[in-house]
Amino acid sequence: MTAAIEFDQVSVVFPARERGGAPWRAIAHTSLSVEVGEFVSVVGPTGCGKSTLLNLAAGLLAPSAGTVRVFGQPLIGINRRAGYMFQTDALLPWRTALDNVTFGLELRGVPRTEANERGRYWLAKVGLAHAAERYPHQLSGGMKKRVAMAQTLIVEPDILLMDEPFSALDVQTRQLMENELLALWQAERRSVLFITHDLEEAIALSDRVVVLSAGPDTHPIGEFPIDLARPRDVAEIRLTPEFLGIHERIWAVLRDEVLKGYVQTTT
Amino acid sequence: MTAAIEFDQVSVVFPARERGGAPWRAIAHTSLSVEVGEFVSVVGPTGCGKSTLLNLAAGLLAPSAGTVRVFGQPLIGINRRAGYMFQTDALLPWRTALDNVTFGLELRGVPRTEANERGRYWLAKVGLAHAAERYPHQLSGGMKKRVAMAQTLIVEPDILLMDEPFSALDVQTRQLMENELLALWQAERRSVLFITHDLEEAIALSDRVVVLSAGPDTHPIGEFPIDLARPRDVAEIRLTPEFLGIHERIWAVLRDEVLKGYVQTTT
Amino acid sequence: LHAAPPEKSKLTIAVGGKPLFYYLPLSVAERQGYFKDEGLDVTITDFPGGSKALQSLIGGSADFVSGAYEHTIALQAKNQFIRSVVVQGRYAGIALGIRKDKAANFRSMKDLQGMKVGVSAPGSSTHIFLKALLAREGLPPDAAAAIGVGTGSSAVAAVRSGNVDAVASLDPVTTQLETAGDVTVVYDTRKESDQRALYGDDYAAAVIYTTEAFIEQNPQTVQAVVNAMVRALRWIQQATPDQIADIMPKEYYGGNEALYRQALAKNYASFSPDGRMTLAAAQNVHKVLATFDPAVQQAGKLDLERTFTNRFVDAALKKIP
Amino acid sequence: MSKRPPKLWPWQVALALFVFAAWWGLTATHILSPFFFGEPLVVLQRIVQWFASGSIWPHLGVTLLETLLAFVLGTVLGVAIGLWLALAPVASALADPYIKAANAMPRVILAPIFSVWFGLGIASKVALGVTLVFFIVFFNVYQGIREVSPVILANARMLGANRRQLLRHIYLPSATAWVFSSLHTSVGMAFVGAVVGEYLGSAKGVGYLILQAEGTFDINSVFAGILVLTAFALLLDALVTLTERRLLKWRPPTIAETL
Amino acid sequence: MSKRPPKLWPWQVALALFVFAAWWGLTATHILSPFFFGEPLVVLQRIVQWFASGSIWPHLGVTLLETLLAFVLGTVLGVAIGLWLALAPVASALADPYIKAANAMPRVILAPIFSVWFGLGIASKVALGVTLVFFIVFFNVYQGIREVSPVILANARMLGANRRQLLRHIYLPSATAWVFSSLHTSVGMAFVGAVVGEYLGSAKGVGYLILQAEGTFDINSVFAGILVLTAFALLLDALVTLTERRLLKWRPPTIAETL
Ligand SMILES: Nc1ncnc2c1ncn2[C@@H]1O[C@H](COP(=O)(O)OP(=O)(O)OP(=O)(O)O)[C@@H](O)[C@H]1O
Ligand SMILES: Nc1ncnc2c1ncn2[C@@H]1O[C@H](COP(=O)(O)OP(=O)(O)OP(=O)(O)O)[C@@H](O)[C@H]1O
Ligand SMILES: [Mg+2]
Ligand SMILES: [Mg+2]
Repeated sequence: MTAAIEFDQVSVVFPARERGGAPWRAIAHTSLSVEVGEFVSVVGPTGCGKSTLLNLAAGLLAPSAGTVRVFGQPLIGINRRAGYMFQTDALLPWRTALDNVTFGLELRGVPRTEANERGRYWLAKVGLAHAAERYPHQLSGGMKKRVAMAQTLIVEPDILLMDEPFSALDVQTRQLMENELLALWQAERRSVLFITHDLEEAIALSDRVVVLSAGPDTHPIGEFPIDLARPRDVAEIRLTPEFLGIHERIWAVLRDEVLKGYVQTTT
Repeated sequence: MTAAIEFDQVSVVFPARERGGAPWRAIAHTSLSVEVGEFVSVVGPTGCGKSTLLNLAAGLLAPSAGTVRVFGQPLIGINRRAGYMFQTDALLPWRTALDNVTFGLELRGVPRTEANERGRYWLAKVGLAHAAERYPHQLSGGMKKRVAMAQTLIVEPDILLMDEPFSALDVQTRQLMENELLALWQAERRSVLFITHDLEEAIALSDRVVVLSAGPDTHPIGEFPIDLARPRDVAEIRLTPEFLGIHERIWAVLRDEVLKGYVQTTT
Repeated sequence: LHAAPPEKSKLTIAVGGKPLFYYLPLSVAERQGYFKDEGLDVTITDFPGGSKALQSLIGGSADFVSGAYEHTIALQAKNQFIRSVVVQGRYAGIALGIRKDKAANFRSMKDLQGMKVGVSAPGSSTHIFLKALLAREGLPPDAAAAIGVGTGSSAVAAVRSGNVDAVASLDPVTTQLETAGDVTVVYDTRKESDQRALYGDDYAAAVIYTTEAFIEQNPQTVQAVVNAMVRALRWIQQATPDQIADIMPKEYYGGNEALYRQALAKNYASFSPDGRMTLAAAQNVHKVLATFDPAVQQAGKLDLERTFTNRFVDAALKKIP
Repeated sequence: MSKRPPKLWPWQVALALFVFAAWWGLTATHILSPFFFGEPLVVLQRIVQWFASGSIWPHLGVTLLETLLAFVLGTVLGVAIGLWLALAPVASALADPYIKAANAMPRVILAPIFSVWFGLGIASKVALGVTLVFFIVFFNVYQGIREVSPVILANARMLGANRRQLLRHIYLPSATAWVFSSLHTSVGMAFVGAVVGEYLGSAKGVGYLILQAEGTFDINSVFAGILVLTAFALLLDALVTLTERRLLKWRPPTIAETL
Repeated sequence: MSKRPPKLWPWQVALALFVFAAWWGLTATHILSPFFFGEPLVVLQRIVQWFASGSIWPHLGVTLLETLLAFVLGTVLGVAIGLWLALAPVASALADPYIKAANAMPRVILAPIFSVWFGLGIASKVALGVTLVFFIVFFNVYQGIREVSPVILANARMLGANRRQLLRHIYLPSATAWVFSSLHTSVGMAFVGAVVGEYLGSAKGVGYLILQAEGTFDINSVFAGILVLTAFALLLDALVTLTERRLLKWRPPTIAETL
């Protein structure tokens, strides 16, 4: 079976903008794949290259070396099969929350009334039914994230790329959202590449957790299959002993890496 | 003793921009104070009005009713005694990481060489010595947050206003930063008003945790003094039984509130 | 010649269309170095029209204007006192050309009614010429629509593109249009007969004028300028058109020297032989203006003697044979 | 927050009256020559006369028509070509020196060529106005497109926007502030184009009136013409501002509004 | 990423040659009348002559001086007043209609008044150029300041920036893209101002040369003058671009560079 996304010996080098500056090899010789219907999380120290990896998968950034394949086809230009929830704020400032959510539908030519109906349904799902008419600058940080989530999910892409989608949410809201995401994923077995700095979240959601090394020359230093039963409730599963066991094993690898990165950059 | 910051029956109403729209009372009749040398955390459901509260304390937003006092004086215009680390990205895009960190020093007329020296020291402290010459658009989300933290702390303000400063960092880096912040705070007994959606973080760092109700008409619904011994190590303290006890008590209040907010906004 | 040094040796002379034959004596004086001989350092500033040149004099940025005598009368009607000090041209040198395809049906000046006629600019001497023609036929001054078309290629363009039916133009536009066969000239004040028929026996076209105040304060300077101009006029009288063309800057030929020489020959007769002005000429000009200019009509009786002086010319002629 | 700035129009009227009084005072006392600066009272009288007799309308109509056409055409061309070149890097690099050269060309000199191509009627004035408006709009659209937030653009592309949709939903809204900034300058330039065009050769229009008045040293009519034109320019500008407000109602209040 | 666009200058040269050839072909075959459109070969010859004999330099020098002065003065005034009004809402609201009125005024008509105030020398041409450049820069600076990110501004204020420091460290860098966009238009306008000023009355300068050439149907010299001016305008624009690149080196690559 071909993978939904496959990184094949991929490297990314950011050229130095100043003359004389050294180029920065953010990612080096990374091979990684997300099978169809698989939920893969990526964790790693801050600044290691997780977002860069997602940009590659989205086709927004071309690798300096290696190939990215989507459903077996080498990716050239934008990845039309994927939905991408960005780490930074990417809402259209000239559209209200509702219009932001329905934007993807509008692009697909869905009639206005139907789009609005589905948009309102999604806004309610992310707990923002009351803020439909507000513009992004009138929303709080967490509200913007939730609008962005609805915006990405409403078009039901085959591949979901999510960059720290829940980091601005309080624990309770976050768990609601996580369950929402899992339900959606499970219903249609979409493929998900999920970035988080919260290891518990990664384990609770994923089929597999990939740990990246600290930069530069970031590459995977561990892959951990998560064989917890599905369907899961993200709040409950955290309390099971299997969960804690997996957590400990991954944490051992990850902690060292974070500290290594920190020491490396401080000296 | 006068408080460092005192909110006295403060309300904030955002006027409707559209004619016919209803105004939104984000904060209603809130009284709250941060004593000199005190570390107060504010938790609450996403979108409840935490950032709005901080904007009030910074003097960037004038309350619709009530008064904000800083060291006993009613606050008019900007709060010159405070440093503010924003929730959103607020780095100057035309300055490198180092120049961003030293910006406050430059404004105060600190000579270039001294400023750079102190800037590099701070960059190293937040683990970014290697990225001194990068511009903000070349930094990852977590790196930008750390630069912003160094930028705020380097000028050593009497009052620290921090809006989810560590939410974009992995657990390990986050703990390093938290300890850094505690050390700094303890050395000079600055007053801190700290916003987070991570209750554990709030407890580990603070003298007092304030829980806000869900919006609209947000107001404090609980204040919990944290009488854990100082100095603390944020990683270790989480494992003590006192910590867990406090956590449980606050969590009971907070969880209900988040769910309430969620239900309220969905229906 | 150097009776007394001029009060002001750095002078600006404004002119609306320096390369026009209308103002040729000024260029002769400049090219022959006559101003320098008088101890003057003259800057000749070129404007796109005579009225602009006049404005610069009133505004005080120019000391003299090489322009149409009509202005001295029109301005007296507005209480501005300027005086002609030397005459350059006796004839207006303006011709009325009818576009080829309209010429066949053009029987008399009455046919001008309802036509679109190009003039260099509204209010300029070409416009005055048109109004005078109309007035002579008993037509109101706006019987034909005057369209400002400039003094150069734009005038030619206006005719060729069919935007005007006729054009009242100066040389070299007239010669250009005539030789290229664009127009038929139906009235030509470069010829003495047409000139006299329209304007009367004596006339004054291009002159050098300045303000009364300037004359009062700088008589020696005025004398020096007039000396140079009279010398130029005398030189023109004894030179052939070709000799004159030879001393002109090459740029004036506009890339077609033959045409230039041909046009110059046509205009040769219009230059004043001695620079003198007569009261009869002044009255003629006034009479023409009064037929259509409301400001002149309203002003009633004007003191024409105050619009010119021969004092300097006469002094110059004493020294220059 | 909700404090409104104090009512300004009484001050503006006062300022206008003051300017007018100063003008009157300076010319009446001949500190400024009335020959050049006119007599304000006569100027007003002239304006009243023009409108009372209706004699101004044919001229004003022509000038306004030219201005509007130049404004609309120049803006449409500027936006279209600005968009095209900003989004087609090779074409842009190729065209760059030519656009800049055309921009630097003193267009007024080409008036004869314009009148060959477009005649002496409305078209040649519109053409002149278009060349003035076009470049102002063009450069701002071009820069505005390049200022589009890369993240928002990437987001729209990921959501499936094709080139046309990007244009409609991202580039245009995002460049709106740039376009309107240029439109404010353009309103003025469109009038300048029309009037200078008339000035260089025409049989009708306010520019023609002014030129004729200048030819007969009737400076009062010149000022009257300028004032009438200016009033209409303010009207057109107010329309632009109104449209701008409507299109940009999504924006956070600007600094000026919050300070 | 690091793919460079293909070398463009051969194409640009080819395009230039093509345009030239087309011009030559059309005029040589009299499809375009050489009387209005000149003969390209003669035009080139004229340019070579001018530079070989050096006769162009006094004229070119004057025109360039006027242009540079108008450009610099207009820009400085535009930036200064733009900053001031953008940051002083009351003054801005008060001045608004007057600025717009002044912008809409057909300045060319005021040329006689300029020559009263500034004489017939360089100053009056500079004044005309300044009035053209000023408004373009002004409107863009004004809008650019209003576009400053409120968060970045708040951050700087919290870090202790006073008004002057905000100007220096926030407003100016953040409005840079806006300023430069207007400067590209302004380069052209400064030249237009100088040449039109000369055209309306002067004793020297390329505009004067062109006026004389037009008066004598020497269309080839007209084109030669235009070409020479254009070449220098491109030079000045290149300087602007260079400065822009240096000042904006902090920016992420634009869309055009990444596509
Ligand atoms: N355009 C660029 N030019 C140069 N370096 C860059 C650029 N973009 C990213 N980098 C560098 O590449 C590295 C990886 O960045 P990336 O954004 O992928 O990190 P990340 O893993 O997403 O971090 P975080 O968890 O903080 O979001 C960082 O060191 C960053 O500075
Ligand atoms: N300018 C504004 N106009 C209208 N409503 C606003 C405006 N700014 C904020 N709000 C509303 O005020 C409420 C509180 O916003 P605030 O940013 O303070 O939330 P928060 O507690 O910081 O949330 P988060 O944890 O998601 O950052 C939200 O409902 C938001 O929509
Ligand atoms: Mg990232
Ligand atoms: Mg917030």
